[in-house]
Amino acid sequence: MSSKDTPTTDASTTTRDARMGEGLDDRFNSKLREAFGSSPFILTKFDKFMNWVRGSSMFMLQFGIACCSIEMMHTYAVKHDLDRFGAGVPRASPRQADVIIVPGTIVSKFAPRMKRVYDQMPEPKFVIGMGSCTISGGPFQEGYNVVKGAEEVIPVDIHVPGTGAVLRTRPGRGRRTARRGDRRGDPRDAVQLG
Amino acid sequence: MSADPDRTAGADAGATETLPVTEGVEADRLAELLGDLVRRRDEHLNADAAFEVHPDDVQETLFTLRDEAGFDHCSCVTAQEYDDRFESIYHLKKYDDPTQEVSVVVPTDKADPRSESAEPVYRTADWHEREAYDLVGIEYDDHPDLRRILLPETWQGHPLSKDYDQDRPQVVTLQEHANPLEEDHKDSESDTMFLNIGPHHPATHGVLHLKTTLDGEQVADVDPDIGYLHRCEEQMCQQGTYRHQIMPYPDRWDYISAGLLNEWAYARAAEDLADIEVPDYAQVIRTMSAELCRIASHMLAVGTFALDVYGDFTAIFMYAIREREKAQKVLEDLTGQRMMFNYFRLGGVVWDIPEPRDEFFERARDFLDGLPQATQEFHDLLTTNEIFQLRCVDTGILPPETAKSYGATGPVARGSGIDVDLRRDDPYGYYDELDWDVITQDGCDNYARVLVRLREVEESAKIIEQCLDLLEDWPEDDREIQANVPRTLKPDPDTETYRAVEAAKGELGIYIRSDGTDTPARFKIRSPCFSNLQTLSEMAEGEYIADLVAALGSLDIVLGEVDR
Amino acid sequence: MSHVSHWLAIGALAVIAVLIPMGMMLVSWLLRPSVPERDKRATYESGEVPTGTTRIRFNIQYYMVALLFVVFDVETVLIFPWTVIYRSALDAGASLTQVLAPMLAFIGILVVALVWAWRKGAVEWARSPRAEREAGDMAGRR
Amino acid sequence: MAATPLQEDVTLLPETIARTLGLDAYGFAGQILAALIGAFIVGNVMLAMTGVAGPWAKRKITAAFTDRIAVNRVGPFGLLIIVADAVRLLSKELIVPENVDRPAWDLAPLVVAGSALLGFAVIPMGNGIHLADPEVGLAYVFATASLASVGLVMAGYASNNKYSLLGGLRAVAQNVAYEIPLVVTGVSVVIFAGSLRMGEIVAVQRETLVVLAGVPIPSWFAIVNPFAFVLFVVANLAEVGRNPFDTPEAPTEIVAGYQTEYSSVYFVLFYLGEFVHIFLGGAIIATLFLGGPAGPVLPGFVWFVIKIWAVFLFTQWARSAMPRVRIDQLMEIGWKGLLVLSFANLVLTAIIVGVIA
Repeated sequence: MSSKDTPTTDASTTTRDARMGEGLDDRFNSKLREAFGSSPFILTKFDKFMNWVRGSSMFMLQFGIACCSIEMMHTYAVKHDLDRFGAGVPRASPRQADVIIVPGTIVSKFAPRMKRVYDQMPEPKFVIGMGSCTISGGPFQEGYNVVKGAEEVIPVDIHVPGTGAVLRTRPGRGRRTARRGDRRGDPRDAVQLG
Repeated sequence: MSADPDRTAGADAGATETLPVTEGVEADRLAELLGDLVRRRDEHLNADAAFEVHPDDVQETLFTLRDEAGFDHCSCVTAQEYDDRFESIYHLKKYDDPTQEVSVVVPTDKADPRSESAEPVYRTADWHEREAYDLVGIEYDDHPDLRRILLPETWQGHPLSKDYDQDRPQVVTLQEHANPLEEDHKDSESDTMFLNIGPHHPATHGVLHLKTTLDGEQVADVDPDIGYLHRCEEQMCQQGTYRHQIMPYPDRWDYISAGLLNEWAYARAAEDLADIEVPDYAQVIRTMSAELCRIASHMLAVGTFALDVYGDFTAIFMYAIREREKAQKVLEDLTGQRMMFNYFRLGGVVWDIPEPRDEFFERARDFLDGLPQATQEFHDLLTTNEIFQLRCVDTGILPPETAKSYGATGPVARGSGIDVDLRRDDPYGYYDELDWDVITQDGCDNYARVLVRLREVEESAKIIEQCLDLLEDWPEDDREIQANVPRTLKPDPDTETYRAVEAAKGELGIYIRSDGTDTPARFKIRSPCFSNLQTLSEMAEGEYIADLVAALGSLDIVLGEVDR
Repeated sequence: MSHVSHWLAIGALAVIAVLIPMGMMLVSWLLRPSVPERDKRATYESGEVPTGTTRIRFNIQYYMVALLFVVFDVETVLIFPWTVIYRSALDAGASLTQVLAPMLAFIGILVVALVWAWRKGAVEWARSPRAEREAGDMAGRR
Repeated sequence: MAATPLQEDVTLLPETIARTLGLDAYGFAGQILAALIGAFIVGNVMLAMTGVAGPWAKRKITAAFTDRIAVNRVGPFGLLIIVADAVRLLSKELIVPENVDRPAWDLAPLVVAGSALLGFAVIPMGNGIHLADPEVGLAYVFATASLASVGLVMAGYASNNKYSLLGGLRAVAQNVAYEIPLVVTGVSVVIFAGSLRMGEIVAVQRETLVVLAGVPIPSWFAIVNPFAFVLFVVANLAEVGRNPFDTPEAPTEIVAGYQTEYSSVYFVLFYLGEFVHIFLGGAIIATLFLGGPAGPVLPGFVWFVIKIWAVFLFTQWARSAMPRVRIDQLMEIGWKGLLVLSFANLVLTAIIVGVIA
């Protein structure tokens, strides 16, 4: 749905604005949705259904950067078993992925590559920034080579704080990202709610 | 690739005749051997000798030391800038006896920092010198390929040099990142195809970039491109105080749960520098927890190697993660953290084994009791699997001489039959009091390396078992976990030390130079993965693409440590 | 049921086999968003910009396999009719050598061909001379 | 055992439909309609099966082998994940990358998904679910099953992606190498059955081989010629590209192989085609070696489904337990191992049948 009537949040950054632009958000739009546009009741139900779909099933991008990727692997594996939430199929190709988890410090050399991979994902796509390095550069923030947060490069929907972030809470949160994120058609809200 | 013996034969194969070693006299003998090459002798902590040589005599000196004195292991090259000069230090060791160290110090002119490359002597110097060029700005004559290694090609300045302005924006546009190989005619009019494997690729274990030239299915040329995770660890450590602020960083070098092993590397170097004696009780705890980390790390290595060879998140990967979880659980009990432990302190550990102690011991023993069955399971599923053997035996050959020339250590060296393990050869902690063995395999192939890791897990279990016995019986009033360390450590100006421990991946060394303040003037990390990764092109060129992936997996690199 | 109706049914399935994917494409066309961005269409190569095209002269090994396949596949097709009538010919009183020998000879020729290809190394994945050379160079540098 | 035609008493699905709906009256048009309805039923049965297998059963099976639970939060036993996965994948944006070879790029998923479905036309699934039974049934099945490799190489070449190119070429090299052993082993069954007609091959297997302790053992060709059965199962694994022969997709080497650049519905079609292909392989194995829909107590169709799911289970088992072979090893196993063995099997079968008969 359009984000016009949503109160703008202070979590927005220039990156996101540049990407999202003003007005109707195309990322969750479709021909069918436009056709329902004249009948709000069906539209709401349809949006609700699509939110459920996007929240219940996700393909993660196989995307390991640093320390947090080890914990990410643990989240996929036996103990936490991310697949319980329908998100346990890591895809190696961005063309088939919905969610990109950014699990580590972004440095100057990697940032453009990450942007490229993110760009190549099909809409609707979501970004989970995992750990403080992706939020702000974390303990390496003062480094000459470190990008101060993934948000400088790509729009992040959810931030999971901590270093070597413990991800026990993440599966559920990730699931909520998609739901909350697109309920209003605006992932900005996800940052606050999630 | 066939294990052609001719391939391994080389000049340095004959470097076996060593001078007779006698403590203390050794340095003098070396000085005698080098004769006029030595401009000045220096006393470095731990190194038997430090010789200052002229920038143009580097190769001659190193050749002499390698061929006539048997220093066949160039473990590290440290570059640093003083107020009046640049300096490269070559830390040489012997594979036979790592306690024998010699440093070759090469001071160069401030205005035109230029010295001779050591690459013809030690292949490993290739990358080390590139790093020195990249971060400090020393140029090496004769170097085959002197370009930036960790930072992007477009980077302005050398960040670890004194006049570097960190606040100057580094504008690296996407355009400038356009493929530098565009003009290269690697693919026109030939049968080869230039393929980027990584930085985002499932097989690269992080953000490694392999510039590969393929001829059909075979790898004609592979050039690892690193630096996608260069987090300025050395700068971070140079900004931190010895006592507290540095310790959290080692956890993030080798982040595959080998945190305590890394912390120990820093602890060992700093304790050496500041002359701190660690109480025995703390040493036992350190030994035990470090070995737990080693198990966790090797489990992941085996799991991800299986992932590379199997191609999917298969049973073996999941079982390996399961064992890791158990080890992590014990470590979490002990340190309060799953990954970034920050448990060691200079002079000991931060706290004692958690109360109730019995519960901790029980948990640890439970883990150890289950381990033989788990390793058996790995052997059943992995090492005795015929397809697995088909894939791994005689692929990714790394002959011992090549491994030595590249400064390979750890399981990679031991898989090539090099009997080296700092825990035994240069004892620290409580290792020399315990009963365990160094595992070596003569296979030199991917299979041997996996086998070494699996066997090392069993040895680690033995060590932990003994440590647990010791800890349980330790008299209650003698449980001293930390030595008395001054609140602010300020080592004497210009003391230098290079100290290494056996981390999960091999020799993890720290070079620290103090300038009399409470932060190090130069903090250099010798990462085992950095050296090990260099061997990849030796192992993979001429092999199939699948073997390239397997060889990379068997090296068990972790990019946090390669790039630092 | 006549011959025609067999193929009619198969043809019907062929129609369905096209219609089902088409239907899915239609549903997808209705459901999917479209956010055209320039970089989205870039060819994926591990986050790098690809060097060179894929339309290159490629290693011959794949074609060798294909050639070999054509030879053997045509031969296997010729085995089909023989297997079908084999038992009925035996039942009809033909002697074992009469029905078996020709096919044994035929398969024998095939096997000889296979052995020849084997000896020639055609069924092995050829090692590329260039890659070998590079490996040799690396070894030589030692 | 005599090779008498047992075929005549079986009515095919279009005929049944025509009779029940009274379409016979409309002549040829009625026939066409009946065939379409029959085809629609068969197509959707297969689609439903892959729908269950792809998003759900595959995960559950793999999870069972790897000590996990897998989907359990969406609906009972996580079954609603099927809906969620399907709708979500279809509602993804379709990206057409730069420089793709357009007609081939669009056609490839269609070919892959369609060709696999086509094979089911001649498979007798029991309870009268059998679309057509032409004289050349077996040859037809092999033909359609190998059509997919055309799709794969199209996808690989048209994507203008190096991983795809490698994947496509690998796929075709592999399919081609294992096609011959597969066919040669398949025809060794024909020596017993004396017909390429699928209905007849199934009918022949209905006879009792021996009676063991009062239990009649049917003359399934898996029991009569276990050697051929093993050969066929292995060659089939390679045909459907599952471990240890999954080199065309090998994620750790070439990302996702030929489907690297495909997103949205095209990816779904590949995914679907792959699973239909596994089921088609299972159906061929069931028909040739496991007596088709034959089995005690339960209806034939249920037995048929059980058998093809058993084959599916086997492929998933292999996937979670076996390493992948290298491309050159794959070729060697195919050309030097399976091909030779399959010829030996054919000759031996012929001799044994000749001597016994």
